[in-house]
Amino acid sequence: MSDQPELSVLEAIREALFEEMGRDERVMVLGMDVGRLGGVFRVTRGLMERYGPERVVDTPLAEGAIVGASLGLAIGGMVPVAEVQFLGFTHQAFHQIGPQLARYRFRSRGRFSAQVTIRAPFGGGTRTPEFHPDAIEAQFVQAPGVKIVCPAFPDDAKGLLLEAIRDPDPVLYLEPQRLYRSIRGPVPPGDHTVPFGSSRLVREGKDVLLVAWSAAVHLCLEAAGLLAQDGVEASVLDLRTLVPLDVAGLIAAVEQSGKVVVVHEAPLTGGFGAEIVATIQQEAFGSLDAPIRRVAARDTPYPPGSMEDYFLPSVRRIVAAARATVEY
Amino acid sequence: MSDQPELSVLEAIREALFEEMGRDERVMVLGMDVGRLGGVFRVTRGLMERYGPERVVDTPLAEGAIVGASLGLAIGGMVPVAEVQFLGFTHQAFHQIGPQLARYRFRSRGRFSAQVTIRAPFGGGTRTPEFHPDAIEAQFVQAPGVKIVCPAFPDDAKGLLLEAIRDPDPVLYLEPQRLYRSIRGPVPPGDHTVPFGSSRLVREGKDVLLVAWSAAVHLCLEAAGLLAQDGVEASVLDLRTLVPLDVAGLIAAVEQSGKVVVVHEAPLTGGFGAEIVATIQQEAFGSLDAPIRRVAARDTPYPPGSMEDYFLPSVRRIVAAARATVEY
Amino acid sequence: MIELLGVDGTVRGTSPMTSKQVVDALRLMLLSRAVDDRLIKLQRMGRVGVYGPVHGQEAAVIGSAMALDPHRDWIVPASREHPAMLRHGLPLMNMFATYMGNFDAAAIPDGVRLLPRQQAIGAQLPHAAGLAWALKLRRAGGVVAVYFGEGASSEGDFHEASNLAGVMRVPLVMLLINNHYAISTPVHRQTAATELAARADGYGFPGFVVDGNDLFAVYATTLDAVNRALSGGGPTLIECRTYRIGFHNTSDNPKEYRDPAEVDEAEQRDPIERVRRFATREGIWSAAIESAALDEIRSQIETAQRQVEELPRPGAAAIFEHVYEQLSPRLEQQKAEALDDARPS
Amino acid sequence: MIELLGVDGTVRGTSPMTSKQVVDALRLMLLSRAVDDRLIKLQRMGRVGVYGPVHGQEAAVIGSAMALDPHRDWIVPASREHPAMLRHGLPLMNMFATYMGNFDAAAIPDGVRLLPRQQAIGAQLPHAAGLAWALKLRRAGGVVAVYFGEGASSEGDFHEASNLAGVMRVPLVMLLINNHYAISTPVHRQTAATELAARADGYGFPGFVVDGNDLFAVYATTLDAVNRALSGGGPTLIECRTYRIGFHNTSDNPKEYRDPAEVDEAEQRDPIERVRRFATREGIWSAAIESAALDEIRSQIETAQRQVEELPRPGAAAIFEHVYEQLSPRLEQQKAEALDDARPS
Ligand SMILES: Cc1ncc(C[n+]2csc(CCOP(=O)(O)OP(=O)(O)O)c2C)c(N)n1
Ligand SMILES: Cc1ncc(C[n+]2csc(CCOP(=O)(O)OP(=O)(O)O)c2C)c(N)n1
Ligand SMILES: [Mg+2]
Ligand SMILES: [Mg+2]
Repeated sequence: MSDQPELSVLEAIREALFEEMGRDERVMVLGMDVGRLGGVFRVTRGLMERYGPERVVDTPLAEGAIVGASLGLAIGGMVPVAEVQFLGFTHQAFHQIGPQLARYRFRSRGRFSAQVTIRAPFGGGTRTPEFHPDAIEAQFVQAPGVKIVCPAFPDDAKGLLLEAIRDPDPVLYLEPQRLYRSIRGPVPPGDHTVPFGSSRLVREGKDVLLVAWSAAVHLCLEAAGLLAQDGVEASVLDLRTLVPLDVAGLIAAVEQSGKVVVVHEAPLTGGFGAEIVATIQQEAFGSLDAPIRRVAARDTPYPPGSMEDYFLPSVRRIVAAARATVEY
Repeated sequence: MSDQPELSVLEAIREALFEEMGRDERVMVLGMDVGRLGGVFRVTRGLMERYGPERVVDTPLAEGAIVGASLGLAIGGMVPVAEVQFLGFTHQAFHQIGPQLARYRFRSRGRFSAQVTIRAPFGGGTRTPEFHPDAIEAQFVQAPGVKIVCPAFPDDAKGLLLEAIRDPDPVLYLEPQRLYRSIRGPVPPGDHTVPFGSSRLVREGKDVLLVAWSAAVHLCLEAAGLLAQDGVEASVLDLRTLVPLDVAGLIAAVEQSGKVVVVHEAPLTGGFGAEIVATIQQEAFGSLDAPIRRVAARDTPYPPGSMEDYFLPSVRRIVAAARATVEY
Repeated sequence: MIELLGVDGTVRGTSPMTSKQVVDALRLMLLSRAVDDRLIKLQRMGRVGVYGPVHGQEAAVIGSAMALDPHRDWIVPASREHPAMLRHGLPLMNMFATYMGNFDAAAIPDGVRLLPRQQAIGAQLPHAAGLAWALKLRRAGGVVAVYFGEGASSEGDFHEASNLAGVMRVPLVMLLINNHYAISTPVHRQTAATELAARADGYGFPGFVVDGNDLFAVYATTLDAVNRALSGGGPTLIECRTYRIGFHNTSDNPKEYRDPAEVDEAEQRDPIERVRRFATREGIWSAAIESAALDEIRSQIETAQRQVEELPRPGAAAIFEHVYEQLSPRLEQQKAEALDDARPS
Repeated sequence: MIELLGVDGTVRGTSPMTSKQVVDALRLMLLSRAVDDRLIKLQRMGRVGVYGPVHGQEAAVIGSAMALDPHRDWIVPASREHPAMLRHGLPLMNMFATYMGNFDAAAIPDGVRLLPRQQAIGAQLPHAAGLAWALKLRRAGGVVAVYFGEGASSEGDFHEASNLAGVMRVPLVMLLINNHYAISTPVHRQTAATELAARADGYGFPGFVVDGNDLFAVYATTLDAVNRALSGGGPTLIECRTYRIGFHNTSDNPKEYRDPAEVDEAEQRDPIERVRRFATREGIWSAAIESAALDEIRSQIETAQRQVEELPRPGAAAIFEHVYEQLSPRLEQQKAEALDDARPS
């Protein structure tokens, strides 16, 4: 462990791209500003110099075409890793994701598959303008055929991205922009994959379970630290992938305490937290000792960056919800 | 009651359009084929003859422009009622709905509002091709600012549409295509509105509550009929609007029996049923005597019409889920 | 507007097609019309869901397809181009299976360079641009021919795909089948442009308008575009001006929105009749040849239809196949429930 | 390309603007540049989130805005057109509030015919088409001027809006500000078209390319378009060829992707300098006038900035305002929680 290099989330993603483009010459990267500039966050910096402008491509400003062409590229034998500049702009490509990319294997009865990864940064906490922080992952859950992946740590960022690129089905790979450079951690060098549908218990505690994904995992860890000071021991479960969902891992974690708080950055109503609650109460009804609380963003449009703290879930709200749940 | 004319759902919608265009000259209807043809389902038949081609407009084939222009029309003082030919094709306009229409009041701090109604037929049961039956209502729930309305009966079809057109905020008005002509019922003539956020208990029974919206309400009623033959008394709650959600009405109905089945035509995972479950278990945890079961479509793409019965929720599955819940 | 074959069957200059090609095209046109008739009949009998006929557009669809090499080029169809798909290698049985609701039997067979029909208007255009891009990147040779209607040309997908194809200079032939209607909407309500082909200019590649009822003009213009694409010249937009003589599909009744005189006039420019006249004059076609061809077509159709009818219908399990390469545990569970459910009680 | 005012400040023919207009334009251009400087400075101090300067594009933005009547016409901006918004009636304080994160104070005041800035590239184009359509339907008079970049011209929204505007023949002036870059992407990677204005042809209305660094050419071409629209002639597309001299925004560093020589060259064609030369030669401008103007601008900016700084910052309740006209019970509950939450513990 200790001899693994420490990387940021951003570096881990970049390393995965560098390695996989080296390993598989069908892999290509496309998107706005990903080439010469290396992307607005510089995630793809250096890729174009290394692999050339045929495989690292600056596209016109058209999200629908980026996704739609990626499907065609995959049918033609390439393995596209498309970047959408911010998840909020997948709205512009929505009709090419759920109804096209996700259904092409089904529609063609397996003749064609869409081995396409869409990378997109998302999430709040960086005071970025409208659309840029939108956490709209739940809107893709109703598009069967696509997988939804959301790492929260550097090692998972690498392992899940390599898994995504190799997955024969389309994957939405969501990058926690507030964590890009703010956390570092050991990342296994070389080939390292993390299977989809396996959650990760990142902290163990007997009193209450906090369930989250992406950047919210770190809010939960912080909350768990505060709760521990008061003698409340919280587990934190990082789902890592929403589709497929690790139902078995989730239920096993729930059964430890029978008390659950779900945390996400998207607005409360209709967020993926609702699915987590519905799944738990169906599969572990007998183990539940308190209602499952959800700590989420408010049911409003995303406000200007300077006001996002009023909107987003906070450590304080998580702590309060966990206490109320434990004391129920 | 008995002197109210019996109309089909389709006729009730048409009546509302005729009346409101007569009442308010700012109201206009736009969409593909809505004018000369009267729409692919003939919902708008006769409107163009009556109100002229300036107020009833056949547009080019571009859903994004239909919705985006409707926002501009509203800002300019018109009250557009836009038809999207099938809800599945709102995918093409997705970036103009959640991020634009829904947020314009917020973004402009109330200077501009988007008094726009988007009508779209949806739902299965008519053996229609891909996209045409897609029940993607849940994808709009994470777009705060828009309201989601889904009538299941002729009187509500009229009353909710009039309410939608007059609502100063954008409304997605979802029409149950399989009910268009298959059910009839009394419809109050003249001005008749149904407030949003008020659910309707369409059948009362003490043993179990079936919660649904749109066409699935009728599946529940059929199931309740069958259950009654076996001595199981089911209530059926028609939510009528998903956003705003009638939480108080929902909880009151849940508390009658403490046993709940939620039914919807959209795929299970991440459907609006999850939100219903999450809300109930939060607000009525103590009253629940059994896990809430969800009966929904499968987590697959919509299959060809000839195979939709394998995909959709069926009366049989609802009956089975209700029995299992009662016997829990 | 490029025109070569007159309504009277005379050709301007020499025929761009060999005699064999002309005869092949004519047979395919007749097959197309016979398929229209059969599928409309089956729909009326409740054995087909919805069907949209090719009637009137045969020259545009077949003339362009014949300029392609099925072993080298790809076709990305919209939904009214099954004669092109058949010519490119789709078995007639698979085509019948498409409309008769047997989706497994409808699949594009391995090796056939065709994408499935597209029900979302215009959505196939970015796919085609991407596929052509892949051919270029892999130096695979070949071009992609993508079909779409004048209605589709109003969608954002058309624009984004065209512009991307121009920038990447991909081997793409864009076949805009302007049949003057999108359901009930006439082309003059679809756009104020006098020529849709003029849009190519705004994407940096050539555009042409051809008489889409003229087999030779369509064929020759497409062949030029294919050759340009093969030699690295990038995309071409070809607007084929034709007319949808039939209804939009079997749920439609065009009398509700268009003047029958317009249809009568279009019938005068029937794309099959002109080829028949040309071929007859050339001595490569006759009433006797046609009658034999029609017999053969009828039997082909009978066989295809029977084959589909004899197939087992896919069951509940089929909807869980090809969702992902592998089912998740949740989908496995749903599949088990569905199989249980589908069992007679 | 339409050109009237040379780099040396000489005009081809007579000036299309009155002396007063020229002086007003020059003041606005100087204000724009001073605002750029101030907001960049405030961003560096952490008091502004992100700012995208107008630097280099002043003639395109201001020349077009000056052809509009604020009491009659509407402006639908993208995000780099605040000088046009100011000229159209947006108070400078509201503009500062936009960037300093006070969204309530940033709102477009009642009566000012402006839509808010748009962060989703291209999304404002269908809104503009719809608004122009409403003006036509209500016989309100006036036109809508919509701004967008050459990057935005690749989005589906551009296409769908243009085509709809053409069909409905709405009073719309489409101002395509081709500043040669979309973040790092140069226009030759954005499109293979040699002229973006050529796209107008494909929508059935006229398109023009103008030297976007030429105040007079932009003004005169826009005025023609406004008059055409007012007299029922429908939309016009105007491609203003200019150059983004500054960075894309304060998070960007153009040295990473473009040759400084290119920028030096663009500086030679500075849009302000030519107007200054012209006005000086005409005797309506001098160093003394400029220095007084700059003093006045500085004090305007000081005032606006101070006004914003003195405003109370919106609190938690503000995010629940203007979601809907009326809050649902669920939102009421969330609001109560949020207010509770925002209280110091
Ligand atoms: C995105 C989308 N919007 C609407 C429809 C409904 N629809 C089906 S066919 C059609 C008209 C298509 O016209 P055109 O592109 O000219 O093709 P044609 O039918 O004439 O072959 C429409 C609007 C659809 N299938 N997809
Ligand atoms: C739909 C969408 N995609 C991507 C972005 C990210 N983005 C912000 S500005 C910009 C470039 C815009 O270029 P252009 O339209 O030429 O305007 P300019 O910045 O040059 O004024 C991009 C890609 C966005 N804001 N919206
Ligand atoms: Mg057509
Ligand atoms: Mg630009």
